[in-house]
Amino acid sequence: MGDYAYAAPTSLEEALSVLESQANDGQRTQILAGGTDVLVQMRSIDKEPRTLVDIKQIAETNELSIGADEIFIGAAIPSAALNENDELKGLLPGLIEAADLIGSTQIQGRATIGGNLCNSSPAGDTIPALVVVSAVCVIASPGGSREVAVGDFVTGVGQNCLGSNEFLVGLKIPRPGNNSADAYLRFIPRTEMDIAVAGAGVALTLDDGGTCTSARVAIGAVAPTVLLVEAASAALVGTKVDDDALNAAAAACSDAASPITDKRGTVEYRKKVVGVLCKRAGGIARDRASS
Amino acid sequence: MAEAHDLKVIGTRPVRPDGVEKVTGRANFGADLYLPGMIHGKVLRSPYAHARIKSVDVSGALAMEGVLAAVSRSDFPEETDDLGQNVIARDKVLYHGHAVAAVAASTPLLAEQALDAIKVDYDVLEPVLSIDQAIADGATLVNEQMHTNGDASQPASNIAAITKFERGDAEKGFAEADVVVEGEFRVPMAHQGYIEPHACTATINEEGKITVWCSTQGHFDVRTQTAAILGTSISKIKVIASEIGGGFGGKLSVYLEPLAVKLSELSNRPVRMVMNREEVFRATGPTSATWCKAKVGAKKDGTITAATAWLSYEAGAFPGAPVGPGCMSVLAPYDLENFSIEGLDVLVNKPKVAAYRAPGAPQAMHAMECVIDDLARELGMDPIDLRLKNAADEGTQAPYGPKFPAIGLKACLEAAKAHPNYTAPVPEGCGRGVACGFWFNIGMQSSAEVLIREDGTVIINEGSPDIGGSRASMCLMAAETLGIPYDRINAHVADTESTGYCNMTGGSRTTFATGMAVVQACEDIIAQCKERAAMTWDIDADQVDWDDGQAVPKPGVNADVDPLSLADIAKTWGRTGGPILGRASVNAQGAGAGFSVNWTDLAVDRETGKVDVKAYTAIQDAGRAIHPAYVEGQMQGGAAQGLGWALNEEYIYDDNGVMENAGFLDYRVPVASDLPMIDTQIVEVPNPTHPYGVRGVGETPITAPLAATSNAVRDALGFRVSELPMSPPRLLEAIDSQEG
Amino acid sequence: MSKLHVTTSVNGQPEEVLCEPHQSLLDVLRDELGLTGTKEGCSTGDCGACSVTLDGRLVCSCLVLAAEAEGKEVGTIEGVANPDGLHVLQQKFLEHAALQCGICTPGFIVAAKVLLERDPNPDETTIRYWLAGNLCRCTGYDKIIRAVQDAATELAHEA
Amino acid sequence: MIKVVFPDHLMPNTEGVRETEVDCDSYRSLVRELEKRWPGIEDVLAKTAVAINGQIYQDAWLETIEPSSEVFFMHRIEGG
Repeated sequence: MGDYAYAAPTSLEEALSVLESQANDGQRTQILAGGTDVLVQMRSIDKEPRTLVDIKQIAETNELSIGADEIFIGAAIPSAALNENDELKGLLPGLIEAADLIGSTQIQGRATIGGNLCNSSPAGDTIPALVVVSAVCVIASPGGSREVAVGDFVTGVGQNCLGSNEFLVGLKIPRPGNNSADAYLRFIPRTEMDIAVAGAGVALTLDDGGTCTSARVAIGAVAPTVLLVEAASAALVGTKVDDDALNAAAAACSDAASPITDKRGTVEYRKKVVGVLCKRAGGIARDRASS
Repeated sequence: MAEAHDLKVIGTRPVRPDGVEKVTGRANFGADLYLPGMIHGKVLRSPYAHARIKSVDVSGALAMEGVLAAVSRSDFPEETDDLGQNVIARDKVLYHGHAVAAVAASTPLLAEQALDAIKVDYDVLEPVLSIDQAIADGATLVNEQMHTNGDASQPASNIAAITKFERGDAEKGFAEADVVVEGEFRVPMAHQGYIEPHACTATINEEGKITVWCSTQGHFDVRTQTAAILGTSISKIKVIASEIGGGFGGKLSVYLEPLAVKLSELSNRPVRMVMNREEVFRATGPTSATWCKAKVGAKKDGTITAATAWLSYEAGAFPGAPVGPGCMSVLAPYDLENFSIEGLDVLVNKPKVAAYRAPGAPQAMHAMECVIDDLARELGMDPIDLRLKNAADEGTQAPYGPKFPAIGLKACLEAAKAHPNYTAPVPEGCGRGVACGFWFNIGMQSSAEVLIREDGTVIINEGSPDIGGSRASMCLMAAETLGIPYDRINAHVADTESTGYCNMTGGSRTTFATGMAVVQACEDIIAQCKERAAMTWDIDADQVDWDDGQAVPKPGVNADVDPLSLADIAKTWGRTGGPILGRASVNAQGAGAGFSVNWTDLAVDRETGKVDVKAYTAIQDAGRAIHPAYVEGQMQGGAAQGLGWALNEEYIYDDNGVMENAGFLDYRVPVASDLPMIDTQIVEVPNPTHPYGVRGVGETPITAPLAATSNAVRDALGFRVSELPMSPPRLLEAIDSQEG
Repeated sequence: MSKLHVTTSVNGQPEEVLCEPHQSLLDVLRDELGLTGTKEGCSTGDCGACSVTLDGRLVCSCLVLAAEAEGKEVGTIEGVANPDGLHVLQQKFLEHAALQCGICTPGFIVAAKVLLERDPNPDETTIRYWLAGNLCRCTGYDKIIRAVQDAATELAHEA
Repeated sequence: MIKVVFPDHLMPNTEGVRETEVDCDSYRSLVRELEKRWPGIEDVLAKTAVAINGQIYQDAWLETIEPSSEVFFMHRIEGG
């Protein structure tokens, strides 16, 4: 059994070199951002000692920029800080709502979108929200950096495409236009403090007449990874996103879902509720895009 | 008994004496004691729900640097009772999480790592995980020596006991009924969910003198239990009750203390043991999962002619489910001639159940109050009117035997009928559900010493751990009795060597019984003060009155003297005989039964099955509220726990008997945003046996909410869901099957 | 295992501690600094009993490594009252009987204080959601919410 | 004579008798009389509660019993 160790590199290069040298020493590493998943898992599921590499001291992981074409959200920014940024909230209300759903006020003070993504849980709330806004992961690699679409980042339950010598620096998101909006809803048995039983994100663009010209619908907690539901998107495009269209999208989500029965919900429950969430989130996104 | 209008202090809402300590973080709870040289203990727990232990070898742990002691069953006396076998497994592990061994090491992490070095050889057995499994023919036996009601002439069984209560002729009563309704209900295993995990620190000195500091509802019981499990004398053990971070019945039994003492003995160090939340769920005592059947028959005018109940309760791994009180409470609110009740205490491979707030009553009353609600619907009667028609009152023979003295059920029902929250229409889209609650309340043994300082201020020493503001109640009753201001009195929960014997804080007995001891000890002080004044004034003690905190000559006594206050008497006590201290001890009898009426308005999202509780009102007879704010707090807290149990809380087990939701993330107690304000109304029908009319108030509040919530969901949906919790998946499935 | 030297500030006082890399801020506050007012209820961030502020932000100290407190300002329940007496929230918790057993109380007060600093006039729903990460099993929350509302009113009058 | 009622769980100790009448004037004399009828029952009764004319006692050792009294033995209530 090795030892626990802690490192807080202050640059991308230093962080990469810590990962590299630990790997060379045969030491296991673990990237630490908000720690709200990592520390819990380290104490219960996988207690094996490791070196914790805290990426919060790195400038790039703390960067938040809202450009004319692109938004960048550093991987170490806590959800609470994102929620306090009114401009960001106005541009990506669904994503920020999804981030805001992760745990309590206390958890919000630590948890990051990047961490939620890297934890790669099927139930991660921000993942469907990121997928629908076509977010791209910016990954620090020994060779420099590489980019991967969020939809391709998560490869399985708790698994993603990061190498042991890589880490997530942040997320790039195309800046939504005026007639575009997103929304995310999840279902939990309480009002707070739960893991999603099902989740649905919807991003829409409407033309001036209110007809949907493009749509992305993604669902979470109903399959090993988040699903982008093309059939649901297709059901919305070309419509006014009325009840019929939303019901069709909902049905497509329910059909696409392939959940499991566990302590948080049954297969039948999740399939039905993910449709309900799609319908409700779609309505919210429509109202936002048309206002 | 003092009349309400004569009371000066009782019924006011002062700040509790221990308040500042608790809002500033100064108060010391179970895990807050640090002793020089202290090391840390951890428990190895069974990975199986049912297995025979072939061997336990702790030598690997002991070989690790920094590990100072390790214990297993061989370190404890072989002859032990169920509690001892629960603290450390003997021949078999009986539930997942059952303690098998423990170690103490220099750091908590090292202790945890050392657990991996303990070798246990198990012979895994099939677990028994439900009442249905346990009572089926040919069921695996949790305890091969267990015979129902101890009748060894019958084959061994998982049914530890069958209890029956009956009166009149239920069959005849049903035959006379115009309407008969019945139902079958299931309530899941639930945990008290106190926020402070079990924690203790134990130390033993060179002459074998043991000191235990722990979070407990009864430190005298910790002394008794620890001595028994260790096979030592109680005279060797001193127990200091820390502040306690919630208990609700779950901190009446020891889990860690005997292990910590043994580890301290072997390591010659103070040993601290603190459970983590997962251990609290897996290995302390939750309350029983139940399967209950209830049936009532009534005339068209609402007169109930008969009722029956069949109540089966999971006991966990050892006998002792609270099915007896379940049987005794199930029909307590009603005046009935014909009924029969049968209760089963059933062993399963789950943790040994512990008391949980009105133990046994919520599950049984849920079944019966749901059926009563259905009866009201069948009869087209208001549910409160139906209950009023049949309500028990003073002189009614309770189903469990005796006749009720003065009780407040009718007063609560009438208060409910007149309450603006009840007369207001049910909000659009909501359902409303009503239920009655009941708990016996108990007395038992308490002691109190009242010490006077030389400035006339007062210290109360008593032995009831203060779990919810009882120090304030003691000071209020003492202030009222002595006639001095509340802020001149402080109350102190003394350790087992600093006050007289005291039973636990539980059974809603503290304000009643310990309060009675405090009042009597104050009366002892008054008697002594009258004597001292008489000495000072050269008159007889029986010529002195105690009036408004001062000794005064009785009316008509010819003495030209100034009144003497407690402070005056204290100032000169050296010349009248020395310091003044009062004491009293009681085995208090006649705790008054507590009744309540609750209702809630809630909405159900028919697309997701989620319940939104919009309003909740609790009315309860407190006898007399000593500190009304803490009485209301009990009513509100019990309502919240009941709502949680009704809607989301449950132990979820896999097929191997492993709890899948052993944490606050998935064992879903209500959070602040789940609840509305909880309106309360205290009814006061004084209990004649207490000097100030107190009944217990702590437990009754959880007995009505399960049924009130079920009945509201029934009202909202138009059909009944008879299994708790009414979690979203369960409700949606029920909605879909009704609509489908 | 090599210990880490952490320099931090707790309730405005500079502190230096040696800690293990895996140790939480909660462990270090309680075990190394003797600040046991911060309570441990779950160690998984689900109960809020260990709430503290880290550079002014509300966090669960069980989910912060002690090492992460390097150079930061930590605020605990012990720093809420000032030499003049109790904070208004503490006073209101007492007046409203907003505690029964008291184990969750430090966490609630730390959390509510941050809320009122950010939003001096929160409505009931805002208070309930802000405090949803603080479990209380005794009170049913009613009196806690009322205490926070009353504290907000009083602070508004003082301001 | 006073009426004494036993709960079902005590009936194995009373040869199946649920109700009986006893001539006594105190709880102590009642228990002595019952012990004479059913040796060994005193130990069992020590673990039960009893209601005398509606008043529940966990421990009634010092109580007097009026001739018109009804006595019910019952489960001892503990509570949480």
